[in-house]
Amino acid sequence: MTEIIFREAIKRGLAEALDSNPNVFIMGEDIGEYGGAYAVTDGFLAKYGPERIIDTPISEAAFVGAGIGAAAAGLRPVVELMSMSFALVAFDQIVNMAANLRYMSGGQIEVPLLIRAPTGAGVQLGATHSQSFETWMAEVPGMRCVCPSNPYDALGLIRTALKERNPVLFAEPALLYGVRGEVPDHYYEIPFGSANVQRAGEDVTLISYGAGMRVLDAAASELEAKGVSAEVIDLRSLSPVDYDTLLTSIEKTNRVLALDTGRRRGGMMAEIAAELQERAVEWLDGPVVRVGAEDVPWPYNRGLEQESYPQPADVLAALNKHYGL
Amino acid sequence: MTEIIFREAIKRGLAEALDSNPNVFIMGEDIGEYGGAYAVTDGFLAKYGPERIIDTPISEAAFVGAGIGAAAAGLRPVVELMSMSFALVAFDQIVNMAANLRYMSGGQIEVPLLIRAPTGAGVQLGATHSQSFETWMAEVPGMRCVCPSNPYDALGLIRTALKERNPVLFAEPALLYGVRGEVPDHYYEIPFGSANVQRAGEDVTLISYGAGMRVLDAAASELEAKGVSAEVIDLRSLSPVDYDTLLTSIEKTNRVLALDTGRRRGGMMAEIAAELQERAVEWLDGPVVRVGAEDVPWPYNRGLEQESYPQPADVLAALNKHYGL
Amino acid sequence: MYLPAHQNLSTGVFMASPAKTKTGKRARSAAAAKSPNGASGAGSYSKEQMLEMFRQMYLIRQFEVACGENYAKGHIRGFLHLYIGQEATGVGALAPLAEQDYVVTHYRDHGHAIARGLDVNRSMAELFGRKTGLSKGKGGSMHLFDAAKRFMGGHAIVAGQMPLALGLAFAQKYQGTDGVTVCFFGDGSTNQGIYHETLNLAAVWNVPMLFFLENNGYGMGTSVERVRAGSPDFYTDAEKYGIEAVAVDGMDVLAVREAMEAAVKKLRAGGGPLFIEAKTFRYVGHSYADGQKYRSNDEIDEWRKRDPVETYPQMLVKHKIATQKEIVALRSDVDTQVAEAVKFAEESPQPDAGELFDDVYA
Amino acid sequence: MYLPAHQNLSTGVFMASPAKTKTGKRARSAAAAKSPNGASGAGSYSKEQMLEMFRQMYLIRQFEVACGENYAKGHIRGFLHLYIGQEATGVGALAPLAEQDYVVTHYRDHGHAIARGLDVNRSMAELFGRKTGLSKGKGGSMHLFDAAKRFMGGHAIVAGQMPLALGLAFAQKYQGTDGVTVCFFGDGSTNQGIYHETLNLAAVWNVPMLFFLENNGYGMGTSVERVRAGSPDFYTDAEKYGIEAVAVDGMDVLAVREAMEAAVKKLRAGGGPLFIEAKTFRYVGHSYADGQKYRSNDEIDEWRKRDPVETYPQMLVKHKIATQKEIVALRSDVDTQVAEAVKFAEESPQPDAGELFDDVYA
Ligand SMILES: Cc1ncc(C[n+]2csc(CCOP(=O)(O)OP(=O)(O)O)c2C)c(N)n1
Ligand SMILES: Cc1ncc(C[n+]2csc(CCOP(=O)(O)OP(=O)(O)O)c2C)c(N)n1
Ligand SMILES: [Mg+2]
Ligand SMILES: [Mg+2]
Repeated sequence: MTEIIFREAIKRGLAEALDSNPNVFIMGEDIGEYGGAYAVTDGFLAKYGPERIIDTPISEAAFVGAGIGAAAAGLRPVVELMSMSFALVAFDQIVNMAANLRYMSGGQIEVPLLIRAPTGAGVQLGATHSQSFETWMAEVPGMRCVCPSNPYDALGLIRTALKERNPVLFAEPALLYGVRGEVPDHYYEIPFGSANVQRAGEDVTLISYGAGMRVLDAAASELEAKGVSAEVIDLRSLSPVDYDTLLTSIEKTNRVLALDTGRRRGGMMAEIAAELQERAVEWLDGPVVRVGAEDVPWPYNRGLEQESYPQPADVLAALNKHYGL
Repeated sequence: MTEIIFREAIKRGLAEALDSNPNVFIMGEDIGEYGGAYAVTDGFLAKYGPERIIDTPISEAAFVGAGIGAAAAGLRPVVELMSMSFALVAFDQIVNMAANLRYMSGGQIEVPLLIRAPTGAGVQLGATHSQSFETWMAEVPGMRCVCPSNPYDALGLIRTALKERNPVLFAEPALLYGVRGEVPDHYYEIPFGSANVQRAGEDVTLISYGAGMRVLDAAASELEAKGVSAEVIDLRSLSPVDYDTLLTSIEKTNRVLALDTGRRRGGMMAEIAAELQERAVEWLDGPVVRVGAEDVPWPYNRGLEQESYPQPADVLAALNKHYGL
Repeated sequence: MYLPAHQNLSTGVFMASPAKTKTGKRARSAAAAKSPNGASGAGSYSKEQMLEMFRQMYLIRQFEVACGENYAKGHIRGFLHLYIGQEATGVGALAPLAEQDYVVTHYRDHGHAIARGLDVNRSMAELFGRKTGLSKGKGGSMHLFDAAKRFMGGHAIVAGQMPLALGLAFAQKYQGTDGVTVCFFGDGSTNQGIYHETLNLAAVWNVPMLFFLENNGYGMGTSVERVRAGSPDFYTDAEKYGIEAVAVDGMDVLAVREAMEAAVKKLRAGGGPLFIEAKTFRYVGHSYADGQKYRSNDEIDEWRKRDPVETYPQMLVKHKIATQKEIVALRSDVDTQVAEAVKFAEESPQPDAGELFDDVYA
Repeated sequence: MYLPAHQNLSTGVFMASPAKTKTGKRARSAAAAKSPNGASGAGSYSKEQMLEMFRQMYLIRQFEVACGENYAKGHIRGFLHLYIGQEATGVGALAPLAEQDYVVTHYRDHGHAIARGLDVNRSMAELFGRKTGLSKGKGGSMHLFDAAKRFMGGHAIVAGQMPLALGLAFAQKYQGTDGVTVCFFGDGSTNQGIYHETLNLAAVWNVPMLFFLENNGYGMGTSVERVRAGSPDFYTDAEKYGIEAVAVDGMDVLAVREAMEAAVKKLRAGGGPLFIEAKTFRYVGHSYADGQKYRSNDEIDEWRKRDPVETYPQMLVKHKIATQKEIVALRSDVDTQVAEAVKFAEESPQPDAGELFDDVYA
C-alpha cells in the first residue's frame, strides 16, 4: 500500500496506458506545455512527446469529435476537458455522435473514447464553471459514465475506462484532486457497474458518488454518534448503476437517502430515487429521501455557495424528517 | 369555438404577438422563403417582411446567442430550432448563457427569449433526430419549459410564453402538428406551472405531457372498459411543475403512473416520480410507476421504433403489475 | 440566381475542365507542391473506366428515382434526401480511392455509398428498414454505414461528421499508413462553427484529410448568398487556413476525378489537408417534402442542360468511346439491378423486436 | 517568440502609431468607406483627456495589483484573471464610447469594467463576493455586470459572449438607434467555431458591432502559433467575411483610441460590423495560479519595456503635456482610491443566505 493523492492516481493510470499501449494518446487544452489545468498530465509531454500529448486549440467540439474519429479508426484517445462545463460546446459530438454511432451503424462502428473532465461546485467558480453535467451524459444510452471519490477508485476505474469499448465520461470531482488515499502496490481494476459499500451499517442506506461521499461520511459519523448505523454506498459508476448492491442494502436497512452534490432537481439521484422506490417498494419504510444542491445557478460568494451545497446537516435533517432518525 | 390544427394554433399565437408588439421578431432556418420545416411560419415573410422574419444560416449557436443578446436589449425574439436535436449545438448558449445571465448579474439582465423546437420520436427519423431534450432544459434553473399536447394549450401557452420575462423553451411534439382541436374565439392564456386534468377519475392518476397524452388517453379508455376510472393529467409545464394538481389527484386515487415518450431512464418523469414518492408517501398504495421509451437510441425501423415507444398496452401492463389494476 | 460554374461541358474527352486553382500560403511537402491538375491522368482512363463512371452515375440516378417512388408508397420513411443532379461529383470524387481510405459524408449519402461500392441491395434494404440493411434497419437513409468498406456514415447533424473525418485522418497519420480520409459536406454546413474548427485543426495537425465540398447552391431552401458573407467561393475558406484548395465543375465527372486523383496522390505522399469545392446542383427538392418555392424553374432548367447522366453518355458516343448500343445495354443492366434491389428490400425480413437492444454497448 | 507589433512607441504625441489597415472586399456604406484613421482626432485630445487616459490605466493597474494581493490573502476566490499589461488597450478602446453603447467582454474583465467607468468600490466588492458588489456577490471576478452602464458582462465560457454582443447590436439596429456594441475577446477564443458563426452573421446582418480582439499572444499557456493555421494576423479573419479590419498597437493607448474613434464613427453612421485587432501582452500569468512555464522571461521583459503605465506618463512629461508633479499627484489619488475600494469591499456585508434564491426568475 502506498498513499497517493487523487490527481496522482489518475495520472498513474494514464501513464500505464501510455506505456503499454501505443494507440493511447491524450489531447486537450494546455495538457502539455502548461502541464494541465489541474496538473494531471504534468510531465507527460517531456516523457511521451508531442505526438501523443497533444495541446489543442480551444476547439472542444472539434477535438472531442476528432477523438471519436480516432477511436473509430482503432486508436484509444483520451480527451481532457478543462472543465465539465465546457462539455456543452461539444455536446452534440458527445451525445449525437459518440453515443449513437454504434447503434446507428447496426454495431459496425466502435468508439472507445475516454473523456475526462473536472466536475462540480465548491470552489467558488460561479454559475458557468461549477456544474455537474455528468448527470446528463450518464443518461445517454451508448455512453458509460463513472466518477471516483478517492484515489483507489480513481486508479481502478481509469484502468477499466482505458480498456472499455464504449465511449466513457470519466468525471473527476474538482474538490478531490488533492485528497489522499491508500492504493495497493499490486495491479487491480474496478469494473464499471459496481458500487462500493464504503461503510457497512444496519439502519439506513446512504447513497452518493464523487464529492458527495465526503458529505455522507461526515453525516454517517454524526449518525453513529447518535447511535444510528448507516451503510454508505458509493455508486462509482453512474452508467451502468449497480442496483443489486443498492437493493441488497435497502432490503437490510429499509431506509434510504440519496445525495447529489449537483442540483437536486433533475440530478443523478432523481433517476436512482425513481427506480429504487419502484424496485424496493416492499422493503422501504418511507420514501427514498433526496438531498442535493438548491435549485439555483451556482453563486460565487462562499457563503451562498455553501448554502446551496448540501451539507452533512442537511442529510441529518432529511433523515430526521422522513424517518425520525 | 373553432377547430384548428396544432400547427395553426402556434402560428396564431405568433401572429398575434407580431401584430401587437413591434419588438417581436422570429429567426431560424428556412422559416421565411421556405415557409418553415413544419410550416408553422408559412406566409409570415410576406406579411411581416424580412426585418422581422429572418432566415438564418445553419448557425444555431450564434443565432440562439443573438436571440439572448436581442432579448437582453429589450426585444422579444422568437428563435425556431428546426429540431430539438439541434439544440445541442447551441447548448452552451442556452444553458450557460440564457439561463444564467439573470443570476450571475445579480438580477440586472433579463432574457425574455422564446425558443421553439419540434421534439420527440415516432416519425422514423432515427437516433439523432428523435430526441426529447426538453427534459434537460426543464432541469436548468433560470429556464422555463412548456410543452402543449393540443391546439388549445398550444395557443394558450404560447401567448404566455410571449409575455414571459424568463427564457422559455417551447417544445412542440412533432407527432402532433397535424392534430385537430377546439379553440375558443375569445382571448385566453394558460399560465405556466398549471397542469391540466384532461380527464377526471378516481382510481389512478396518469401523468404525462405532449405526445404522451395520446398514449394516456388511449390507455384510460381501455381502463374504463375494464371498469377502472383513471384521472389523466397533462403537465403542460415542465418547469415549473404544478405539484399541487398532481398531489391533489394522488390524494384521491392513491395510485400514480407517469409516462415519458422520451426515454424512461433519466426522463422528465424521473424527477416527477422521485418528488411524488416523497411528497405523496402517505397517500400512495404502491410505487410511482414509470413508463417510457426503452434505454436505447432511437432506431429507424418502424417496428423497432414502436417497440421502443411506450404504448397504451405498456401503461396497462405496468398498472397491472404494480397495482393489480 | 445560382449558375453553373462552367456553362459548357469540358471540350476534350479526357481533359478536366479548367479548374480554378489556388495554392495556399502554407508550405507543402515536395510531393504535394505540384499543381492539382499536374498529375492528371488525362487520356489515361480506359474504356472500362469511362463506362464504369457512367454505370455508377446512372445507377445512382435510378437508385434515387426508385427511392422516391418507394417513399411515395410509404416503404421508405423518415427524411429522404436524394442525390439527383450531383452524380458526377460523387462518382468522380470516389473513383480514385483505395481500400484503406475512409469516406465520411452527411445525410445526402446514397450517391457516395453507391460510388464507394456498397452493396446496392443492402443499401436499399436499409432504406426500407430491413434486417438485411447495411445498419440492420437501425440507421435509415441518413445513416448508411459500411465499416468493411471504410464508409463511416451517413450523418444527420449538419457538419457534425467533419471532426469524425478529422479523427480518422489523424489516426491514419498516427498509424503511419498512407490512407486518406475524404469528408463530404454541403455549402450549408459551412455555417456551422465546427467547420472552421475542423479546418484549423486539420491544418495544424497536417493530416491526410480531403475536405470535399459539394456546393449545390442551397442549404435546404436557403441560397448560399443569403447566408454567406464574403467570397461566394468556398475554397477560399480553406486557403485562409493555409490549406491548398481547388474548385471544380461538379457536373463534369472527369474534372472531378482529375482533381481527386491529384489530391489523393498528394495526400498519400504526406501532404495534407486539401480542399476541393465542386460546384454542382440538385434537381430535386432538399428532401422529398420540399416544394422548391425558393427557386425558379428557369434555374433548374439551366442546370438540367448539363445533367451528367444525359450529357456524359452522349459525349462517350460522340467521341466513339462507346456505342449507343453499349450505353443502352448498360442502362438496362442497371435498371434490372435497381429493380432487384427494390425486390430484395421488399422481400427482406423486418428486424426482430429483440434487436432493439442490440448494438447499444459492446 | 511573440514580439510586439511595433517596437517603438508612437513618435508624435497625438499621432496614432501606423496601424496596418486593410479594407475588406465587401461594399461598405459611404460613411463607412473612409479609412479607419482618416477620421482621426489627432491633436484633438485635451490635457484632461490625456491625463484621464493615464488615470484609468494606472487605476486598472493598481486595482489589479490589489486584486492579486487580496487573492493571495484569500479574500478573492475562484479564478482571477488580471489585466496587467493590457491597460492601454482597454482604455483606448472604451474612451470613445457613449452612454447608449454596449460593452461585452470575457472573464478578463476588470480593465474593461474600470475603463467603462463602473464603480470601483462595487467592482472590488464583487470580487470579494459582497452584497454591495455589482452582481451582489453572485458573479465574481469573471462575471462583472452593470446594466445601467450597458456593461453586459463578464463571460467565462471562451467566445460564449460573442453572440450576445451580436444580439445587442442587432437590437440597436432594429430599434433604429445609433448605438454600437463593442465585444472584447482574446486570441484563444478565435478557435471556437462560434467566433466564425458570429462574424458571418454580423456581416450578413450588417449590424453595428465592433469585434475587438485583444491579441496577447496566448490562450492560457498556448501561444497563438501553436494552435492557429494560416495568417498570424487575426484581422484577416474578419476580412474573409468582408468585414473591414485594422490592427493596432495595443500598447499605445492613443493608437487604440484613434482606431476606435474612427470605427465608432463609422458604426454610428450605419456601417458595420468592424474589427480591430490590438496586439498586446499580459505581464502576469493567465490566472493567479499560472507559473508561466510556457514562455521565457526575455519575452516578458521585451514587452515590459513598452509598459504603457510606465511609458505613457513619461511621454506626457517629455512633451510637456503634464508635469511630473501632476503625475505623482494623480498616482497618489488613485492609490488612495484603490485602498478605499479594498476597504469598502472588506467592510461590506456578506449577502444574506436568503439571497441565494433571488434573481433566478423574474
Ligand atoms: C445542426 C443542424 N441544423 C439544421 C439541420 C437541418 N438541416 C438538414 S440538411 C440542412 C441543409 C444543409 O445544406 P447543405 O449543407 O448545403 O447540404 P445539401 O442538403 O445541400 O446537400 C439543414 C438545415 C441539421 N440537420 N443539423
Ligand atoms: C469553451 C471553453 N474552453 C476552455 C475554457 C478555459 N479557458 C479559460 S480562458 C482560456 C484561454 C483564453 O485565451 P484568450 O481568448 O486568448 O484570452 P486571454 O486569456 O488571453 O485574455 C481557456 C482555455 C473556457 N473558459 N471555455
Ligand atoms: Mg447545399
Ligand atoms: Mg490571449
